[in-house]
Amino acid sequence: MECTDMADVSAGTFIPVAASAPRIHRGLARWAPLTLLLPVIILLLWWLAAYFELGSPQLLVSPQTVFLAAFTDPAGSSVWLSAVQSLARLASGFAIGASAGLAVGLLTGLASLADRSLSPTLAALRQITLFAWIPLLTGWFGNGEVTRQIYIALTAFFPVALCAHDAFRRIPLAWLEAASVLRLKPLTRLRRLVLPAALPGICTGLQIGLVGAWLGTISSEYAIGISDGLGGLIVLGRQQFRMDIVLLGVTALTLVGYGIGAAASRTRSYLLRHHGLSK
Amino acid sequence: QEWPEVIRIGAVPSASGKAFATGLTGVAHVKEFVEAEFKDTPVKVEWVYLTGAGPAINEAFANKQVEFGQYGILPSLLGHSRGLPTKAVLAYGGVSTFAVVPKDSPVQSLKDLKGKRIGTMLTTMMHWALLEALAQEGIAPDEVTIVGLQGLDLLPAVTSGQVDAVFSASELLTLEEQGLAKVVFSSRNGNPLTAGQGNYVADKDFIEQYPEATQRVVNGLLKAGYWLAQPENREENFEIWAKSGVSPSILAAELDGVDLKSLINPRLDEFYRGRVAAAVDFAQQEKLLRGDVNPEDFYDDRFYQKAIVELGYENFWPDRTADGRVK
Amino acid sequence: MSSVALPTSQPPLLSLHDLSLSHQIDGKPFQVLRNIDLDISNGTFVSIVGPSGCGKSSLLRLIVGLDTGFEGTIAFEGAPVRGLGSGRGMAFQDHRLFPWLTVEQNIDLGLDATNPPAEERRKAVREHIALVGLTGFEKAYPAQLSGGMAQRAAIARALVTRPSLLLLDEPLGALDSLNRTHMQNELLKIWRTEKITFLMVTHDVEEAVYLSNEVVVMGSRPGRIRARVPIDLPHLRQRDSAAFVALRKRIVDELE
Amino acid sequence: MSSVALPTSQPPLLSLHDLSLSHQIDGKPFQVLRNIDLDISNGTFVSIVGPSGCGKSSLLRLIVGLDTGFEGTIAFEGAPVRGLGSGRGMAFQDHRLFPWLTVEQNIDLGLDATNPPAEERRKAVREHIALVGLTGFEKAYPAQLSGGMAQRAAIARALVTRPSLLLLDEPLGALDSLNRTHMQNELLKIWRTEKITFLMVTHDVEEAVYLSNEVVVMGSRPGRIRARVPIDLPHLRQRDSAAFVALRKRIVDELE
Amino acid sequence: MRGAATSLFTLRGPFPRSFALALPFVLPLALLLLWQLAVVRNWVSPLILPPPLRIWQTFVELWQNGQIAEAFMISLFRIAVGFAAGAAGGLIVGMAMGLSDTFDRIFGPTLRTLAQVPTIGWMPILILVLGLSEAVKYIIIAKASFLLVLIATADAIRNVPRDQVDAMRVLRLRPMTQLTKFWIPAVLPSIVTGFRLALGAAWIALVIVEMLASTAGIGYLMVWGRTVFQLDVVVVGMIIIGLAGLSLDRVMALLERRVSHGVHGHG
Ligand SMILES: Nc1ncnc2c1ncn2[C@@H]1O[C@H](COP(=O)(O)OP(=O)(O)OP(=O)(O)O)[C@@H](O)[C@H]1O
Ligand SMILES: Nc1ncnc2c1ncn2[C@@H]1O[C@H](COP(=O)(O)OP(=O)(O)OP(=O)(O)O)[C@@H](O)[C@H]1O
Ligand SMILES: [Mg+2]
Ligand SMILES: [Mg+2]
Ligand SMILES: O=S(=O)([O-])[O-]
Repeated sequence: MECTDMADVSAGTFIPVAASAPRIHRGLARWAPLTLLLPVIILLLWWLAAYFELGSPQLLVSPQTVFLAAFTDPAGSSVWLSAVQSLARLASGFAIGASAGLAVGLLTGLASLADRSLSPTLAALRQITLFAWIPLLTGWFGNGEVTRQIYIALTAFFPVALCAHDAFRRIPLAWLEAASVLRLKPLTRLRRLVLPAALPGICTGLQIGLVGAWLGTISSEYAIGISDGLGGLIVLGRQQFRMDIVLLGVTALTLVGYGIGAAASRTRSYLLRHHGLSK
Repeated sequence: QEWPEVIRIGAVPSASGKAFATGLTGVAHVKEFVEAEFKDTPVKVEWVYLTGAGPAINEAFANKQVEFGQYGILPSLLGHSRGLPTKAVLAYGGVSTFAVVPKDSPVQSLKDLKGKRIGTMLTTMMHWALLEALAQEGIAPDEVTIVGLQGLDLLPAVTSGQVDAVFSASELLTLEEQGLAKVVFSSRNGNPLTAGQGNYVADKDFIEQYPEATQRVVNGLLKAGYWLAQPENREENFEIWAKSGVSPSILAAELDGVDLKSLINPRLDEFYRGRVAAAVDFAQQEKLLRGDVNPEDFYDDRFYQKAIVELGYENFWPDRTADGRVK
Repeated sequence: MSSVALPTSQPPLLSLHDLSLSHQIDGKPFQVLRNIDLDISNGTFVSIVGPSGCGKSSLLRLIVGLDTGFEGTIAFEGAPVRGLGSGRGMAFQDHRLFPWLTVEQNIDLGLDATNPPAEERRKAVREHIALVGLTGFEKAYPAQLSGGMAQRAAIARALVTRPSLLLLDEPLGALDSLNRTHMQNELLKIWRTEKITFLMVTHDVEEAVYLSNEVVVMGSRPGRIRARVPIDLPHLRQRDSAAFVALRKRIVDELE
Repeated sequence: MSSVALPTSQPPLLSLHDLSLSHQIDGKPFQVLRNIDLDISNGTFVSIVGPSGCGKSSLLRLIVGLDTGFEGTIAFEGAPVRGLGSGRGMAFQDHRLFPWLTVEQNIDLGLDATNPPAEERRKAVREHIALVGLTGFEKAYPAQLSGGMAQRAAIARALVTRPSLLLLDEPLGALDSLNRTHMQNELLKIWRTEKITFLMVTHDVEEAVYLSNEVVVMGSRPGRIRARVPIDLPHLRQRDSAAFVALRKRIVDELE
Repeated sequence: MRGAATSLFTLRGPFPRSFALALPFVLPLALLLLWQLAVVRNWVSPLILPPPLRIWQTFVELWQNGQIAEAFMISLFRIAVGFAAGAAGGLIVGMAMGLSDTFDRIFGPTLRTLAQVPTIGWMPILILVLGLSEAVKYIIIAKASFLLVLIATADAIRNVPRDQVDAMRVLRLRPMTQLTKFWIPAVLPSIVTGFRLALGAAWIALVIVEMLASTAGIGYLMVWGRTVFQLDVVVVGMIIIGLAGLSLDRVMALLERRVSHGVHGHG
């Protein structure tokens, strides 16, 4: 089991922000507006296609319709509330899943009895696409909020548990030896070596878990019962055949997800910097 | 007299995804007919809307999360056949079905669909109703191509021209409202066999432990049915149903000329029994059942019989034959 | 400055007798050390030189008690060594400071086992930081230090435990020649002020001659002691003096 | 053996004139090299010593043509250097063999630019493997070699291109003292048999004195040439001879 | 023998060998037992937690009547087409992005942002626009794999150590040699790792798309099981999904190890 395996945790994909490695070929690259070129072109083409009604207007809604729906349309303007509802759901589901993940990761990382007995089963269960659990989960826990919370918690649980486990297991022997030679007392060893050394790995797990849990939140709203939140909004848009609502919902979930990812990686670097773990 | 603490009634929410229902359940819920029956008791009544329709309500019964459930005959029979301790205590009436085609399609009626591709949700009440509707027009199942689609995919499938028509419940009306499609068939003004038929199902253990409570629930539901069938309540009905997301004017237009009393008929009569028997046939044909089911074992009409007499409704709703004609 | 006389009257601080060690490599036993006999007296500075892979680090690990499972005996202060214990400190070639702790906090870890009163503890840390010349860098993280400074902090962390025997595994290996010369003098100063017995592994013969009372030359396959060369020169030694160059040549010859 | 006379009559093989180099660090320009003037004659062995960070590697990168963007002129065989080109080879401090290729394949890459006939090619590879003493390890991957062997393979890869000027960036830095002495003699042998001009960066003054015709001493901040010390001793040099020790001391003094 | 230092804590004691070998099976067996017990003791209705034996019977039944094979072949075909298309596209665009900064600046940020749109977001849009064809499934699977391969490829090229690139440049290799002897072997291991992640993501996307918008394949088999209230079919579907996901991952891991072994020649 590797923590990096968990990059694919849920309905979507967690993609770490690319490292800025040295570039080999430089060209126009320094020209800043270049990055905006493609989005602008896409937006323009979309707008033109909608303007000249190249598709059915119900399907090919114009970008400004989608944008305005967030402010003027009664169904569309619920996107703000929906986002808040989804975030609240994310917060509680993630809190549950991440705590459980940390506990299990700590246990399997530190105690080999737990490791040997728990880890293989967890590794096997992880192979079942979480989405496939939904029919069974709804069967067990009903079609409502409980199941959604459990689903979100599961999406957070696996990456957090696996990364924490790995983080503990991969503490370099060199440091463990140094601690032994210094004959640190168990508590000092835990506080001064084990936890700080595992911190980056645990942070990675929390980061992947958070992004995964966001996608899990949307999936749960989409596929479990009638729900509010952005997932519910998209379902509503589909049911009412309102492409603008669907697009608005998808845009909102992408932007919020992006924000969550960025906030998580900022928090991580802040945390690690504060522990002298990066320069 | 012993009372349960709470009575939970599971129901299928409206197609628009709001936690409200149309039909009898919508009226009973909003006007609190069932609650009224328990005024003098500590019993609480809860309405539980479960998306995922039939399957979800079956799961809720298995989990002891509901005491009553309102859903299609077909899914409730499937649950019963698998060993759920459920009994049908009251019919629910018809769930209207529709067939829609793209706006510019030459198709005018079901007849024109011979040899065409029709999308519907396989192995559900809708699939079953479609076969009935086609049979009415003398079209055999192998004279059309039935394309399996999941609920939310019906709308885009027909607008993108992937199928020539789709067959399902009132959620299809959205398309007509948006001017993307036209309705070429509606069970509302046709044969009740082509409508989806539903029923209220109760947990057997509950019935046995609380017969009096069960009776009161059935009474409440019947009173709701009685209320909604009164012509003077027609407008208010539409307003109640509109809570589920469709505008009252559209409902009025859709149901123009439709007699609500015969559309929503809760009797456990011959017609109902016939529908149950037909559902068993359909399920066996589609290999949805494991082993045999005895339809007689599925319903328990004691409460209905008692209520209809007590409340003096014996002759209120028409009594129907197995093929849907009024006796 | 006068040469430090090798004290011979008292029993040796560390005494290895007939020490052998085997590792498993690819499932087959592989002899790393064979029949090592070595006595080290209190207060001396002993260096070990030898070709790469001859078992120098393995030997230090046995002495400090990180590895067990050897044959023969290791006696420290008269008692057999069975594992980690007080009195023996070690600084590794790579400094192994914990990157999330400041210099101060890292050095403070050395006091965890004995856990002296807070005031005394702060004082000890401060003094050892001064001893290795890192005053002003108390709050710095290892990443903010140069290689040589980190190495000195690691030595301070080992020293603060007040070991009677300090094991140093190529402590200056990472430094360039200028810094290296400087640190050699620092080590010498610490050794003389602290009266601690030093056992240092190095691959630089000149360094060994410059610092030690005795140089142990090891050979490889299997690791064994080839020669023990006493260095009877007064400190500070002149690297270009004839006696120095001769001793150096003698050790290099022993190595080949 | 007689000292190699410095040839002075012919024009220098490499000639640096008023060479300066700046890098951007944190957006600010940082001068790495200032006003370097250096001529290197054909067939000589020149070493560069200097403190860490004084720009030795940067200088070699400029000469081989990896980096451009300097001020001043670099002339090689009379023509200005504008980028990579034939005639100049380089071996890096870390061997930089490609881990997915065997020793043989790695060395063979050196012949890719000139692409000689297959037979000749195989012969050249075989000979160069023998030259650096790696016969028997043709099919080994870099990971299966010791540090010193990999270093030698890297030197062979640079040599096989038959450069007239071979730049060596601390080629022996990774080796322990025994292997190092051995490789110094190997380098000397190659230099003498192959008649190639060597420009070697090292941080070991003794090594520089042992090998070179001339030692260039650099200073730092910014990197500049502090002194050029001709070494007029016959090969093989005695490291403990008075002349050797004196030259060594002089260079170390220049460094401090 | 390595001593005390190798373990994090004394908690990690050594066990007798047989005990250690048996440990991994303790939890699954306990779960199975608990499961059976829950059914026998009627803690949960066997209808929503079918007993293990029932699952096995259903599996055999579905196997014998060919439903598993049929559903599995459909799923496999979908993933083969979708993954092949996505991986090929990702490889080509990723190479362009890795080699050219300009290309990266134009396409990189937009593609990376689009990568954040989850499958569940793409699906309604694609279905609304394209209808419910097989193409939608291929596109969704391809999209799930495309971006991971792309990013792995671009990063692999960009992360080739500068030092090695310098060494390559000093040797002045001819372009073809550069490609075959340097770039390909240098980036292959990371790209294969990217393929492995991408295949995992593609499998997840497949299951989702089949469960939400399909009437065939393993995902739909589960949906069907739920519709007809046979949760044993659902569990069989889950087990097949798990096993297939595991096998795909193991195969890719094997390839990954092979590539890095063959390439780097350790051992
Ligand atoms: N854990 C181990 N398992 C197997 N063999 C080992 C282990 N540790 C060391 N060895 C072997 O023991 C021998 C001695 O290693 P050691 O690290 O003690 O050498 P050294 O003299 O310190 O070398 P260097 O100067 O390169 O540090 C080597 O051949 C090495 O391969
Ligand atoms: N690409 C670069 N960008 C910015 N600064 C650089 C770059 N390369 C080198 N430098 C700076 O140039 C100076 C000289 O570096 P260089 O590597 O040439 O030193 P050196 O003499 O080889 O040192 P050492 O002996 O440690 O190898 C250093 O201060 C370094 O920080
Ligand atoms: Mg060592
Ligand atoms: Mg350098
Ligand atoms: O699932 S139904 O109740 O709609 O048949």
